[in-house]
Amino acid sequence: MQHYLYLIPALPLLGFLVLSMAGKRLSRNLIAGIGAGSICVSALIALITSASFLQSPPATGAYRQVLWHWFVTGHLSADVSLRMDALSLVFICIITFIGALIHIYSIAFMREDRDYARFFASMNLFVCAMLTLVMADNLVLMYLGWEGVGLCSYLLIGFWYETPANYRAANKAFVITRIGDTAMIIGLFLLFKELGTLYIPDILAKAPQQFSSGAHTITLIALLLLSGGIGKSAQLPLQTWLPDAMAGPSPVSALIHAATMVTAGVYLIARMHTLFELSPIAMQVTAIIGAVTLFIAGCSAMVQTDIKRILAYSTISQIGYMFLALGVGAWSAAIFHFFTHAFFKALLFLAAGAVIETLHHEHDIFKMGGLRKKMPVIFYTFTIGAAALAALPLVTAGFFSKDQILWYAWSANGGHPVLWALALMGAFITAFYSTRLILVVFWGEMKTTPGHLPGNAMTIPLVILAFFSVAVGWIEWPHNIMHVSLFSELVQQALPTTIMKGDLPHEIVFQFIAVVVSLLGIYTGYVLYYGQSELLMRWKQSDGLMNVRHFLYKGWKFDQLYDMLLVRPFMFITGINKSDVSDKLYTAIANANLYLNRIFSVSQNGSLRWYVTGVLIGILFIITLQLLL
Amino acid sequence: MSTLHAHTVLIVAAILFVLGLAGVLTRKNIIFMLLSIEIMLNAAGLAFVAAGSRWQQPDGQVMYLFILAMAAAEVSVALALVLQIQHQHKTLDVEELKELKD
Amino acid sequence: MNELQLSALLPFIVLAMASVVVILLIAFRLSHTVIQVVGFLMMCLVVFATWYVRDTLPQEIPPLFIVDGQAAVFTGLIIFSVLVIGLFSYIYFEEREENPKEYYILLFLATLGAAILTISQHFISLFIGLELLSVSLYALIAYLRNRNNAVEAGMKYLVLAALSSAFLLFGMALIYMETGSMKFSGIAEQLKTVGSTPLFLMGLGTIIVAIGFKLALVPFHLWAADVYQGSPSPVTAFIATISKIGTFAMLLRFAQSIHLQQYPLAVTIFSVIAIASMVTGNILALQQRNLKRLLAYSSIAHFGYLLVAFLPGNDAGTEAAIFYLAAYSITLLSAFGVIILLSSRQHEAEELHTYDGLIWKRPIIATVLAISLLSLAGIPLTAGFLAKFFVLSTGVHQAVWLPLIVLVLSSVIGLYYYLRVINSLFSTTVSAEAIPKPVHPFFHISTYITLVIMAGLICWLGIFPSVTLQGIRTFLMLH
Amino acid sequence: MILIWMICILLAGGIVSWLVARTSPLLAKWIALLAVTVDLLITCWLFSVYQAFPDNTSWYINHQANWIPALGISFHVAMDGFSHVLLLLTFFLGILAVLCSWKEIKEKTGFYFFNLLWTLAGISGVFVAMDMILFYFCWEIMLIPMYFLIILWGDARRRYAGYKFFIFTQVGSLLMLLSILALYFIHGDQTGKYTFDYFSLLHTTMVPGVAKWIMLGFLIAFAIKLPVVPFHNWLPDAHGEAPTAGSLVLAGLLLKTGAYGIIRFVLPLFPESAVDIAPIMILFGVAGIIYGALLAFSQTDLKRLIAYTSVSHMGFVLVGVFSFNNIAMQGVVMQILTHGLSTGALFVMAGMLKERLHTRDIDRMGGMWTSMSGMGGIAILFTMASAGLPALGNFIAEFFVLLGAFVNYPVFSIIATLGLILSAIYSLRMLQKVFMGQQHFTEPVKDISARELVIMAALSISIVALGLFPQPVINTVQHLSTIHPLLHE
Repeated sequence: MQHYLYLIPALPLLGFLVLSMAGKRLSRNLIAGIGAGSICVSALIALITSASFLQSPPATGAYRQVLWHWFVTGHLSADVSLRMDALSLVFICIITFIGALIHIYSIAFMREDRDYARFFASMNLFVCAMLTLVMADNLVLMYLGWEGVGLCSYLLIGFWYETPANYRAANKAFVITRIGDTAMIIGLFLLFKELGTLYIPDILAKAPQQFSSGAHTITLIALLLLSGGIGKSAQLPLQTWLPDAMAGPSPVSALIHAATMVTAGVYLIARMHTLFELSPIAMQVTAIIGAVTLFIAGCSAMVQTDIKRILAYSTISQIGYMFLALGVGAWSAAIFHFFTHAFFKALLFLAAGAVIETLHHEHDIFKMGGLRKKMPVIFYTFTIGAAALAALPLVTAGFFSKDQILWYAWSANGGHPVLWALALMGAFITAFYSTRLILVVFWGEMKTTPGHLPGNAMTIPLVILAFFSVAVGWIEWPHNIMHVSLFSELVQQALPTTIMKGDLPHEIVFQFIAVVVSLLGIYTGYVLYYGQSELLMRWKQSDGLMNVRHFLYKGWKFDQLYDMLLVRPFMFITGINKSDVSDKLYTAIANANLYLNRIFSVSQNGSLRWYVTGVLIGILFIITLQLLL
Repeated sequence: MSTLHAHTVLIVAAILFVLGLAGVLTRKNIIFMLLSIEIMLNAAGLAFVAAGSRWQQPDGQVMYLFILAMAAAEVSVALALVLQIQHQHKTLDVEELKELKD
Repeated sequence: MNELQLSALLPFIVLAMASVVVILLIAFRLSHTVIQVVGFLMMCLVVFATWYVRDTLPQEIPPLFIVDGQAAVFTGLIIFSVLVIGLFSYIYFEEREENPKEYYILLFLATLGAAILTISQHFISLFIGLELLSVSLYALIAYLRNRNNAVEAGMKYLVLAALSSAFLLFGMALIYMETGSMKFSGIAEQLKTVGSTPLFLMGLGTIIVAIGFKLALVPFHLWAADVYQGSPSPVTAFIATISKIGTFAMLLRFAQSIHLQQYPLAVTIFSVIAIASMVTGNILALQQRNLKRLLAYSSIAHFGYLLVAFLPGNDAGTEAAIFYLAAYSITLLSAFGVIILLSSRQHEAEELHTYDGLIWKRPIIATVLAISLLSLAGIPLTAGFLAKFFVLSTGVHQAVWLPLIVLVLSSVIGLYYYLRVINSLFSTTVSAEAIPKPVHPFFHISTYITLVIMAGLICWLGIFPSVTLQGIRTFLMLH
Repeated sequence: MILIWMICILLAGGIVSWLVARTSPLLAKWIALLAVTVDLLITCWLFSVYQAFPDNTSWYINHQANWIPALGISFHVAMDGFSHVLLLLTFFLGILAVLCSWKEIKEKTGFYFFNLLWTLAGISGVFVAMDMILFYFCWEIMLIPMYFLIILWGDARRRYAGYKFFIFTQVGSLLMLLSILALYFIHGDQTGKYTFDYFSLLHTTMVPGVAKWIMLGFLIAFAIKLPVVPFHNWLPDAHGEAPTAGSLVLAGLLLKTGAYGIIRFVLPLFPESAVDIAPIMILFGVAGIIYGALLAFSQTDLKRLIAYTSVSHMGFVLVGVFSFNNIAMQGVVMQILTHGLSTGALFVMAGMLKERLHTRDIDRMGGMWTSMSGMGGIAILFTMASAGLPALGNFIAEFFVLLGAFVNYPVFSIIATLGLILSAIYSLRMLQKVFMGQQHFTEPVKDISARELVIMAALSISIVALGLFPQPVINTVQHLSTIHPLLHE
């Protein structure tokens, strides 16, 4: 089966090539067929390959296919070669499967758009790049995919490029992630300098021999790679681009900015887990960043009014959970949360896209309302998604994955009560804003009349995603409840098992607390937005609270901070040096010559007597020299 | 003795030469400038004669003859030019001769 | 004087005869064309004579002259230049002067003067040669007395030349006073025994004034632009090439004989003069809009470059200097040839705007001018580059770094004004000035052809200098 | 011998097309195209020949003829893999330069192609000349026709740009000439054999103090051409004002002669001094990367903007060369090639935009993607190439350079890597200003034509091919590790 591995990324690439070159001349149906078809076939191949992988795992633990030798010079070599082990398998399946659903959804969603072909071309390229990222067996190729998804994200955020806000958001996303990428590539340099290879299995094998645990170099490498992950996964302090990235079409937000690309950082850290394990500091930093991010982003999500920004902040927050899990060493829990999150967040975005589309591009949730009856399919699927996000116990996938993380945040080797407390607060907040979202959008009175309702092409993917948002949780149960751990068994082929602390309280206590907290969150949301909304009214009178609200609304004012610290100085420097200071020097030399020319020209005044004086000066000069020497 | 003598003459020649130079520098009339140059030339001639006498050679005096001849030739051309200048500019003031300049 | 010595002087005798023949022809009232042709033939005769006597070289004619390989090269260069200038003169004077014939007498006399400078090894012959050159030049400059401020230029040149002659004479007198000889070799011998005295050095200094004047070196350069501008263009070409070649030949021989470069004073003076000339010449030319003045300033700088080759005082330097002079003369003559061709009876083609877009109107002439300007700027593929290359190479070998660096930097400044002229040639706005109709087709065409050949020569020298270099070397062996 | 023929074909092609243009400008274009194409085909053929014998001596073509024997100057041309790669680039971009002038040049077509071909001849001469004087000749010869290209077919400030270009490069050239002469005499005085031959001069031993000064002469010349930051000022003006093909040749080829010179001459001739000065040069390189990027960001003139990106990119060359690391050296060669292609493509694109919009001011553009979707896509490809996106050749180049430099100079390498962020910033700004936003122009703008598509497709394919299959190039220039002892590792 591994001989067909290359088809998984190659088909989307082919789709991209065809669409980008001939897109203008193809009919809309053909474009949709190529765009979505290539991904669907790719997904099919991915599923078959995975099935074969699961049935008979290869001896090496991975399928590998070398396509061609990319470059070899000295010790540095990199191949264009694909690798599929348990970890990448999860990612590949998610990318292709959810990607296929979103493509199908987009066929209808983007139908009226002028640049239909460009949309599918970019989406296909994105899938190809994302697959390259997760299938790469060396870091250079991985970086190729890494940057490739960045480019596609840029292209798709700025898809409607005529609106300034859109292309600004696109630029912002690209530049901020580039900052992380640059740190990451420096990490690559350092890795190469230390280990002399960039082939991932080699690195993982060599690193423990080369570095002692906690060595400075390995910490530095891990932190640099972490920075790359932070940039891509929109974690603190590089999280500011993601809310703005919602300028892109909703399927883009669903695929790129929720399900797949933003979790690339999670993948990177999980992939390079050996390096992180060698550096307790880097692990701690990862955990702290995750915990703080999930809290901060959650707070912002509570007060947003744009439906997509709410979801964006929630994405940041959920990836924060994953980082937290990675940081405490709960590898499979992080990947499991990625797995479940991909389904319900994609679902939420697609459903939100459908709502927005139906309400004539209305983003403000307070201008929605009462849609429960009008669009039931959307309502139910959206509710399932939101419930999963809020981690409604036992019936949603989100519960199972988040519960694990909460448990490990305390109990894993790297865990800490503070991390757990932050994660718990996050869970409360998540439940609260999920409830707020549902109540405001679907209950209450109708403020905007819905237009044309979405058709089957859009609702069927929603239904499928909704099904998975519920069902995928059941493959991995908390082991004190039921011994089903299909997922962690798979993932642990590639990732180490979580090391636990000694003498812990009963897990059931934590589960109970988690359940109570999420329910409490849901109840609070219900009280504030359905039951006792006058309480909210009273709060709105208070200036202090409104200031806090504004602060949170602006995403803790990180944008303003960066604007002041980085953007303005940069603009200032480039602004004053627009005409190139060094040019002045040369202009000055030229002017000095011209000035001298004018001075000397005065001597050519035509006066014979002055000319005679010139001769006299000459002879005097000669005599002086003679006297001096 | 003759060395001393020659050097004394040389000093006279040098004084004459400087006088001539001063004349060229100070006079505005072209004729007077030419005269001053003649003085300089003759100063050089005098120096030659003195040098010749120092070494007891006729060369110095031969040279003086050449100088005289050359001065005559030069003056003849110069006077022709002076006539033209007078004709064209109606003056012999060198300060009026400034058409050619930067 | 024996037969061999006489035959060695044959070229110079023929040259002297040329003036006499022209006088006779004028006496017989023959036409301009005849004089031109005869003059041309006479000059060819001089070349033949030089060729004829080359095997007998070197030949000393004591006490005044020495005809050696170096003299032959310089004389050859002078004769070549006068041939070209003579040809250019026809169309220039035929259009302007009712009576252009006496011009040739003066031209040949001046040439004779310059030629004598190359072979003189004695103060008297030096003086005679120089004065022959100067006095003829006074008249030549002011020849077109009614135009172009020629008289003013003539007067300026006269006063300053006479002044410099006075300095020269006084200097010579001082040296004679100290050494008791007017023959270069005699002076050298005396110096060997007695050593240099202050008076001798003073004499040397004053002689430098005269040489500096003739070569238009700073600070004796002030006349150059005015005289270049005021003179008839062929005479300007003459001053720029022949007069300077002769003077430089004289300087070279004098320096070689008395080993001038062993005196730090002389070296310092020449270094300072060279540096000053390079800088001043190039800077003065920067904004100049009159092509003749521009060439005057450029020649000031060029002779500064030349002095860099002169400074080391070795054979390589002499070779470099000769090559430089050859390249420079050819280049400058072609530039002046273009000016002459474009000048009309009414006006001299000296203002830069006359040349705007010339390449689109008269591509060949403009190309010639462009090539000669590039050569002056020292751009490869032209003779000017190799000339500069040889100068640099001499300088580098002798490690005279300061003048070299100044040379490099000032020639970069110089690029600007050459480029300005080239820009003007290639300008897209074509000058409205009418191109004069050729009055004398035959001479017009031959001038044209000469120019093309000269341009070809510039390139040929710039690409394949081997033959020329070998020739110069062979001649320099003869001493 | 074949090398001389290649140069002669260009020279002759130039003259013929000048002469022919009077009767038929179209024929002149075809002749120019033919001349360059023939050269490209010859070079490609040689490439396949060379690939068949990669283990032979690295100098697989070596031809020497007398020129000025008296001075030890010979007509010595030779080619190794490095020269070969550069020749390929020269003729490839040469063809594109002819093609992109097809419609743009309406006046004096013959003279234009004459100049273009002679510039190319000079450049290819530079890449194969193995006699210092011949090298110097070619070095200068490429300038004059280039100068004419700028002052005759350039934009409004073409004269200023022309002067600046010529004078800047000339300062360097003359200093280099002094250095060549000094080297010549030192070598001659030592061995008694006065020669300008590169291979003989390679074995010159010099007092370190002297070697430093001589090297400086070379280095300044190449630094001005490259350009290194304090000497870069000619570049934005020359690039900005030159006609499209002029900018293409300037950015794609002329700058590369500087890089070539440093690698071919400075490193092997002055191995010790080059090591001594390396940290300073790397500092200059890093400064160039950052400074160029900052300036590129603030420009509003599209061509000047691209020009400053060249300054930034050429900083990588300097960093790579002077980090004395084999990987970095391969990166430098890649950078030379890929920068030629990507920046060349951007200039061609700027030319196309100017042809349509009659402005180079990006503030007056915007929204061009709507009417020029084809060009928009290609623009993204090349701005991303310029921003160092993987899968495109520039990434390989910059990755190699930075990785190689990191081994020896980690701090400088990190600062240089920050240039990647800046390059993203200015690239995106350019893209945004030109192609995004609302369209300002009301009159319809034509999308890319077939001829333009051929140009851009050729460039796109090459840049992607170099990004995905760089190995042939790396193999061809593998021998560069022998030019300096430190590169052997």
